[in-house]
Amino acid sequence: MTLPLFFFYVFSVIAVASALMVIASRNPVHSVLFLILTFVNASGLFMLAGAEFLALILIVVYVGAVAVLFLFVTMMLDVDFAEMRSGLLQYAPIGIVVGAIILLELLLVAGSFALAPEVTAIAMVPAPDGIENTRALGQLLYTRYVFLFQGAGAVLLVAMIGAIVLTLRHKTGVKRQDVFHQTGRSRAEGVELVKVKSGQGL
Amino acid sequence: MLAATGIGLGHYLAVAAILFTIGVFGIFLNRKNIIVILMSVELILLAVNINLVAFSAELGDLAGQVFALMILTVAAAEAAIGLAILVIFYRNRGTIAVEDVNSLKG
Amino acid sequence: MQSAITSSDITSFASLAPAYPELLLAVGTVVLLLIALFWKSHRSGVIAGVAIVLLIATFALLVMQPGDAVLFNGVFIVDGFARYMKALVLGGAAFILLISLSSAREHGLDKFEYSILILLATLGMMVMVSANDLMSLYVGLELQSLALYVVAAMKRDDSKATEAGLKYFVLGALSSGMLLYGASLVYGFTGTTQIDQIVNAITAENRSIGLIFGMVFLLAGIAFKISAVPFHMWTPDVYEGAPTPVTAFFAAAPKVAAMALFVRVTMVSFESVTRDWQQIVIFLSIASMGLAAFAAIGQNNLKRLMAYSSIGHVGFALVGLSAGTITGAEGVAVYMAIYVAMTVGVFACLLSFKTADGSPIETIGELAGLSRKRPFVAAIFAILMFSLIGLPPLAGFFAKWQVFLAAIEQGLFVLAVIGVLASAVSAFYYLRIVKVMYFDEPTHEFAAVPAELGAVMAGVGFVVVTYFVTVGAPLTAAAALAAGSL
Amino acid sequence: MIQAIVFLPLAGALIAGLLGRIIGHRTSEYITTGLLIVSALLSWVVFAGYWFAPETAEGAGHAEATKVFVLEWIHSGPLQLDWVLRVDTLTAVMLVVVNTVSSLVHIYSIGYMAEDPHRSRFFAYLSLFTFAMLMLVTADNFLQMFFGWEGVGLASYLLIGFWYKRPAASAAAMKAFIVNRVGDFGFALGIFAAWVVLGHLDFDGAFHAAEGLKDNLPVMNFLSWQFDAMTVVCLLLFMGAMGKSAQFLLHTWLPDAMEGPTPVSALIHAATMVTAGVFMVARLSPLFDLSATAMMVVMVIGGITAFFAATVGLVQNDIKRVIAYSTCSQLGYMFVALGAGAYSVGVFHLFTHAFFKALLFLGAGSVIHAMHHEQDMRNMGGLKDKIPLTYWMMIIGTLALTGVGIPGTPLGFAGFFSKDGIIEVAYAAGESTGYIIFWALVIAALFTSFYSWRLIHLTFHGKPRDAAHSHTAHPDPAHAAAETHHEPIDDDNTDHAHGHGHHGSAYDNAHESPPVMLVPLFVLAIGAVLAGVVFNDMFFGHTEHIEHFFAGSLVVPAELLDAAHHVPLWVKWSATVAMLLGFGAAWYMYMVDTKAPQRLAEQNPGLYKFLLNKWYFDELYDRIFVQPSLYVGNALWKGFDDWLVDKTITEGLGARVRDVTNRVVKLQSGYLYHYAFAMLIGIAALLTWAIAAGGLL
Amino acid sequence: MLLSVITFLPALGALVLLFITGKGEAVDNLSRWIALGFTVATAALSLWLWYLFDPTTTAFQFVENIPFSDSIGYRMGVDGISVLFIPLTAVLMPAVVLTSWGSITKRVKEYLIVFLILETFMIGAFATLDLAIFYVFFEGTLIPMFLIIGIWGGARRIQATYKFFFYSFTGTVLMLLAIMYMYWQAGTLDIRVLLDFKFPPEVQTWLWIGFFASFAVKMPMWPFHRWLPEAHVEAPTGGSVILAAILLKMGGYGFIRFSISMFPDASHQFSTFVFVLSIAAIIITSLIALVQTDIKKLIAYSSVAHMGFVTMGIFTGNIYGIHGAIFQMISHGVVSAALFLCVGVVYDRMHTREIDAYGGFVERMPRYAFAFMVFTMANVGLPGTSGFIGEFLTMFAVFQVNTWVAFFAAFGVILSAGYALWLYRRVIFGALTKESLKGILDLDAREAVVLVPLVILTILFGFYPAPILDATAASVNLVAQNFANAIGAASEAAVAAAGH
Repeated sequence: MTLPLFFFYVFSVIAVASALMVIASRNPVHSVLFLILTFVNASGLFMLAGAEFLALILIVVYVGAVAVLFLFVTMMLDVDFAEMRSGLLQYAPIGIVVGAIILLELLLVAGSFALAPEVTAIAMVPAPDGIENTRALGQLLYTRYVFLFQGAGAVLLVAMIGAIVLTLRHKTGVKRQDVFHQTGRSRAEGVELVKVKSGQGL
Repeated sequence: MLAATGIGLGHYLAVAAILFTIGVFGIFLNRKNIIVILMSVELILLAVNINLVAFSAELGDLAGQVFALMILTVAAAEAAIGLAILVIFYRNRGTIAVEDVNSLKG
Repeated sequence: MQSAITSSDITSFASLAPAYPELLLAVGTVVLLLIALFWKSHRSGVIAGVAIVLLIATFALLVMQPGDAVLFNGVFIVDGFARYMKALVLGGAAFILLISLSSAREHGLDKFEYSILILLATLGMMVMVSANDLMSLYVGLELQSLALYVVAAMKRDDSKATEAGLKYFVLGALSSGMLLYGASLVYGFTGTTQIDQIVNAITAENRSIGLIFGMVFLLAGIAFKISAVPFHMWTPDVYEGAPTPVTAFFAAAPKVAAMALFVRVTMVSFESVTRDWQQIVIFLSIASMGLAAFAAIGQNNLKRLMAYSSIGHVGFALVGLSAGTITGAEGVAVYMAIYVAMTVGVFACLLSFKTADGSPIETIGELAGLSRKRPFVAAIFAILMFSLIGLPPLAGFFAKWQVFLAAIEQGLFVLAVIGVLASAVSAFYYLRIVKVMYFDEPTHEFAAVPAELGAVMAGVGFVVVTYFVTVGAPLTAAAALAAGSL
Repeated sequence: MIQAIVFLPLAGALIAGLLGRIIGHRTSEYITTGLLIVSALLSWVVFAGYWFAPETAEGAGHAEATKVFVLEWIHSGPLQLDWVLRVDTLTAVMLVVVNTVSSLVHIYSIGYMAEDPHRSRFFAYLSLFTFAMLMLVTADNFLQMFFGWEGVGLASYLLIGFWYKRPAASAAAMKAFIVNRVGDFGFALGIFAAWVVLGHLDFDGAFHAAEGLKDNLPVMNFLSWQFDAMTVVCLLLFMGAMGKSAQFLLHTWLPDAMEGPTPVSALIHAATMVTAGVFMVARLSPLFDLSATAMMVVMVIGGITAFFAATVGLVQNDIKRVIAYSTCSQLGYMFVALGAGAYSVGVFHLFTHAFFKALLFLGAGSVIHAMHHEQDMRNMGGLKDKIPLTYWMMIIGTLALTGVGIPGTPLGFAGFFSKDGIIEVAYAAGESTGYIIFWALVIAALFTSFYSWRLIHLTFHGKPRDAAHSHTAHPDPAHAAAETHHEPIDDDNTDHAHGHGHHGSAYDNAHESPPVMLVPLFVLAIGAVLAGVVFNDMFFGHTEHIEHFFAGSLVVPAELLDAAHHVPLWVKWSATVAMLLGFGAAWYMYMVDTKAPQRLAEQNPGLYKFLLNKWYFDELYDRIFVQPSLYVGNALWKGFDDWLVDKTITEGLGARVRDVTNRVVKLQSGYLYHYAFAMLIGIAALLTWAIAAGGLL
Repeated sequence: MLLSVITFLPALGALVLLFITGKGEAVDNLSRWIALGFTVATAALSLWLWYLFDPTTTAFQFVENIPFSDSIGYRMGVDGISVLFIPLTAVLMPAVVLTSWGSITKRVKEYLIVFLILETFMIGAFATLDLAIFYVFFEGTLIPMFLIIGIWGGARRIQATYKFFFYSFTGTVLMLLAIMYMYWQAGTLDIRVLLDFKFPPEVQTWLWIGFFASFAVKMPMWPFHRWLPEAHVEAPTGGSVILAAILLKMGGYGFIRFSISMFPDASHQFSTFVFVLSIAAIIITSLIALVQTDIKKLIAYSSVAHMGFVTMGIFTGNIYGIHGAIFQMISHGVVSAALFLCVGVVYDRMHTREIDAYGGFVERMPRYAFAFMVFTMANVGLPGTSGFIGEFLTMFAVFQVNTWVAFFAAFGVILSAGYALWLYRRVIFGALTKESLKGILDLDAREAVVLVPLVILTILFGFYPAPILDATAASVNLVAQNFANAIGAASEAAVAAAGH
């Protein structure tokens, strides 16, 4: 067994195990933490395959941002987990059978995967020699795949608009400071002159 | 080429397949919390990424990695949207239990 | 260091010409967004109006576009098929925006973001339709989907709308996962993600389990978007829960885009394994037609009914695709065009259904006696129902004619018989609406119809009734041209 | 001329029917009657042409019949049928019979129906009937004959049901039509078969073709069996004749048809329509002649009818029914003659019978008229003095019917010649069948004589019984039914019946009919007396004379006629003896020992009831045909149509659809994990299917 | 152009009516007059068409041909088979419009619009020479008829109209598939081409079944007839008239035009099957008619029985049978329409269809009784009425093919006399005892205008059927000839095959 293979097994076993824990934990906070563990190990797998940039991005983006976002939301919603009913697995047998079939079939694919005979020779964008992975990806992304890059930007724009439009709320009744309004205030707005007739009161 | 490291393509594919299945299982076996479902989706996407990276390495082709990069980006956006929807749902219902998401049916 | 692979084929603005429509829409959307943000006293209706204009401008640009092209190093294609489908998408989106103007407020859509998101979703659909690469396919799909998740849940104080958004999102994410898994397997087998290159790597002999699995996952992912059974489960719930204008949008534009994708992937990428995907498409088709026909009978909610109706129509459209021929693709193209027109009309009617005090009508029973109180709307709606059944001489018949013609050519008799029987069963629920409107006595008063809805209804009604003599021949020719370009 | 004969009655019918209410009843009556008289005179002119036809060389051969093309009718491929009026001797004879009797009946009806508020309609029907009958007898092809055939059926239906307010009348009308339809069923099939066998539907073509088949009779497949083709054709056609001529098995409508006004009975149910069957067989004699089996059947049926109807006639109490059964019986005689092959003799009896039977019916009508629409003979009696003219006319009719005459001499009433001729022919036809039928006919003659005189005695002789019988219990089980036999005459017939509720007044008020009713009786009486003597030679004389007269319009079997002329003397006398016996029995039972009939009935209750109930044919048919049809109809309607097809299959399908719907809708549970699960199952199924169907496993 | 004008003139009328606004008696009457004008004009043109029609040729006449696409074209034309159905339809429509004065009080304008559209569809179906267009018109009739029964029908109208719709629709869609298959086989849907196109026998079988599914329901043949009694009973008078007189005939027309002309081998093969069903229709439905208590239902069942003669005649494949079938259809079109109009007359006065509620009409309504008598007799098939000739010819034809069938069919003739006269007796005869009937009025001028022409036609065609028979003769000859040739060729082929 080569060293890479050894690490492959280590990473993959931990990844799979922690993935299982993601869905099996009773506490969602634990699930998020296991998810982070899975990502970290997957990052290791990426590294083993030579995809350095992706591996690091996975850590930075996923662990650093997405997973933390999950954690944040989980905590924010502050659901009382003790009251959560435990799932009634009435369909579990069928579910397991179907899942097993899928898993078996996918493993069958994994075990017997064959590439089309001639494709290895004509890679679409062959990894260039002597250029580090990050640079190669960068060159691709801003030239050949600029369209996708722009598309991804649009997706992120949508995500931004979406998140704002859905969750941002202007609470009425909350006093806010409005500098322009305050400094532009005229006398007429601030003072009301009332003429009081003598002897009649207001 | 992956084979140089002694790790076969099949290894990666197998791991990805297992992760994918776990992700799928997570979606329909989970009755407690929608956030876990979202995490399961992340697992599925991770499985895809592993696949793509493995193929990319096997084929010596960077397109797979670009694809994976796209997926990472989009998945992040997706997570943001998903959590936003989840938040407003929670505001309306006061719960995020999967079993309570069933006012629409038939 | 510039190699061939890392260079772009975009050398000037002029070379972007085939992508001008998308460019216009994207830039226009961003500009509109900025305007809306900085124009303090904006009114959402004005923004929506501008958005409609933008869509129309894009449509015009699209129609005036020069010939076919593959752009952006092969990830983007413009051919007759793409133009045809994009035209449908744009038209559908514009009309839906138009008919949702009058009822935006009551559906919580009187925000400028609504129009922006619709524009972005439309942009995503255009990217989908023009996708020539699994990556652009995915990006376009997600651009569309994410925008739609948001608009579905946009009436954020409404628990049904948020539930609809949530369901759509979760299941959509799952389907994306499937699609991607399939895409990865296909990429692994063929070494390419470019749709028109994939076919070169596949021959009937070298197909393997991995490839077929990849294809099945890929198709399942797209099937979710066109809501074909068994990937349809989100549809009724989302259609019911989402605000009606959003439902209208769901029913019209995204289906076209996804169907275009479905056709392109099957007909182009997997041409050499037609036998394999034919089986799948036939299964999806039969399941969709059958399930929709039966399930819709039990519905009382109009939007839910339309959800099942749309599932059924996807099934019928897939009958054409299952032929696996150009004729079939032509059939699908015609079907989708007629479907979009009918959907726009149906939702224009649905949006106009209000009681005299302004509360929207959601169930079939509330339509009782509509023909007495609002004969025009009732007549249009009835015509549309008959058209959805597929009765001649209405447009719906010719849609079915095209797809079944293709299926019969390929000898898919069993499918065809099941299809026509399903359409007989489906007549049941369409007729129930006609029955309620025409045969039952009115129980309450109905609100007047806003002018723009009336105009849309009249237009759609006219087209549906006179389809054969007015748009029939040109549309069929266009569809033939589109299908031929695949 | 022939057009005038045929279409004048139609014109009358149309005028009276469509314009009756405008021009008034009286005018309608005169127009129709006038037109018919013209028509009758013209037909005598035509007849005279044949009567006094000069002896020519080809007198015995096939003389060309006169044909008049009227209108194109059904042209379909080789089938070319036109409206053509054909006149030959046989037709001329029928023209005379039909138009004479019809015009007399018209005249008579002016008096008889004087009080009826719908007279113009009645006359329209009468003329319409005459037209149809004329179309029948002038037919040049099978189908035109069928037209006339059904046309007279329609007219008969309308006339029987003329008093539409009486349920019995409309029921009888319906029955007449439907029973006739049963016959027409055979007729129609016969026409089809004739086309298949002969390839022609016009008579000349068919006869010509039949001649060609004479030596080599074809065989045809009918209802999966192989039959002699001509037998099939003839028997099917004869079935039509049986229906129209009220032969045994299809006779049940005729007695009921007496519900119609009496002139109708005289015209249709005695003189003309019922003889259409006889005419048809005579007309088609070249075809029947080719099938011995068919002839045998005709003869046997005729014999049975003659006998059967005579037995039933013995005990009937309704004056018109007695005559009706008599008619039935006499028609049987005619068919025996036809069946034996002596067509001319059958036609002869038809001819004479028309006169005396019409006379009897009109006489009976006169009696009924006198008795204020009382028809039950048991309530009559002693009318001789009240209505002497009618009485004498009835006597003449009876003498003619019973065949009074001296064998071997040209002395005798009309019926004597024709009826005795038939009996002789039957004997001459020989073989066992012929002898049996001969005896049946002789016995029938006896019965005929008995019931005819019984009628006379009960009606005209003795004491009036109407008052006496009105309150005593009656042995007759059909008494209740007999009570209904009042002919209503005007709108408020119920009141009218009540007015006559006390029968005591009927006899006292009896009065002789007006001249307009009596004149036709006189004319017919002349016919009843003379028709036999004058025409005997042409119908039943020397073979050459017959052949000359008929000039090929029917087949004249020389040997048979020769044999009939040379039967033993006892045979010639047998009928006369039977007649005398019958007369004697009637005299004894109804004039001498008036208790005898009742006694006899009580001694043989079974037989009496059997006869009185007409051999229970009505009940039998009701059980066999009517009730089962209704039952089956109901069962098919409620059981098959409503329950099976509608409730079970159609609506059941709907229910199944709803079941499926409910299940499908349940699938849509609203739970996310179910949805995801469905997608998962879907993808698993698709994957498995794809690799299994794709042969990749 | 003439055919197109006749076809679309009613639709134009409907369009005109669409632009009439307002409510009230005046508007209703205006609509009625407009509709009457259009239908009468159409009728006049259709009679002119009949007059111009050249009966000596078998070619299609008044042909119009505008190809739309490679699969569908606007092709119109008539030959002897189809020409008569157009005047039949057009002539009955004014009668339907006239009934709207008495029997339709709500939504009059809509009623007329729907009927005018229906007329266009019906005429179009008979006049078109393109199979796809035929289908369009043929199935298009479902929509207006669904509305007619559903909106203006009786108490159980909804079930009735649903049944009508689903029976027809299910049958028809199967025909659609057959049509499509024919397109791929022959490369066109031009009926003229298809008539000469010889489909292989095994293909014919399936195509035949497809067409049969549609026409058998439309005719309707037993046991697919169950929708008919209900639809007839519940439909308003005009609906019943059109249903019985025209819509049923589309089935018969289809059988002649398509089934036996295009699929002779299959037709021959299935002829015994059709005969059995026809006989079942004749006998069984006649028996059922005998026991009906609802006047319209009785007539409806009798229609089924009469259509049995039509199918029987058609599938003999010989001249007489087809000729007789066409004649029977025209005649039944007139007679059944008239019978339903007669029922409508008393229904408008009494508002019941129970036979027991009637009786003794002859007393107060002699003109009505006369008309009813004529139609009853025609229904019975009395010689001298138009009803006879069709029955005669079809039985005549079938006798040459199969004597058993003729035997049973002739049996049906007896039964038809039974139920028709039984009905007449109960409705028209008898004493007028019921209080409610005492004040009933005879036909008024409008009703007389409707019924008198039908009386005249019924009798005229009975005595002088030449206008119908001559017009159709040449085409019928051709159909029968082709049928015989095809059967001959098939049996020769079979003999040859056996020889090897």
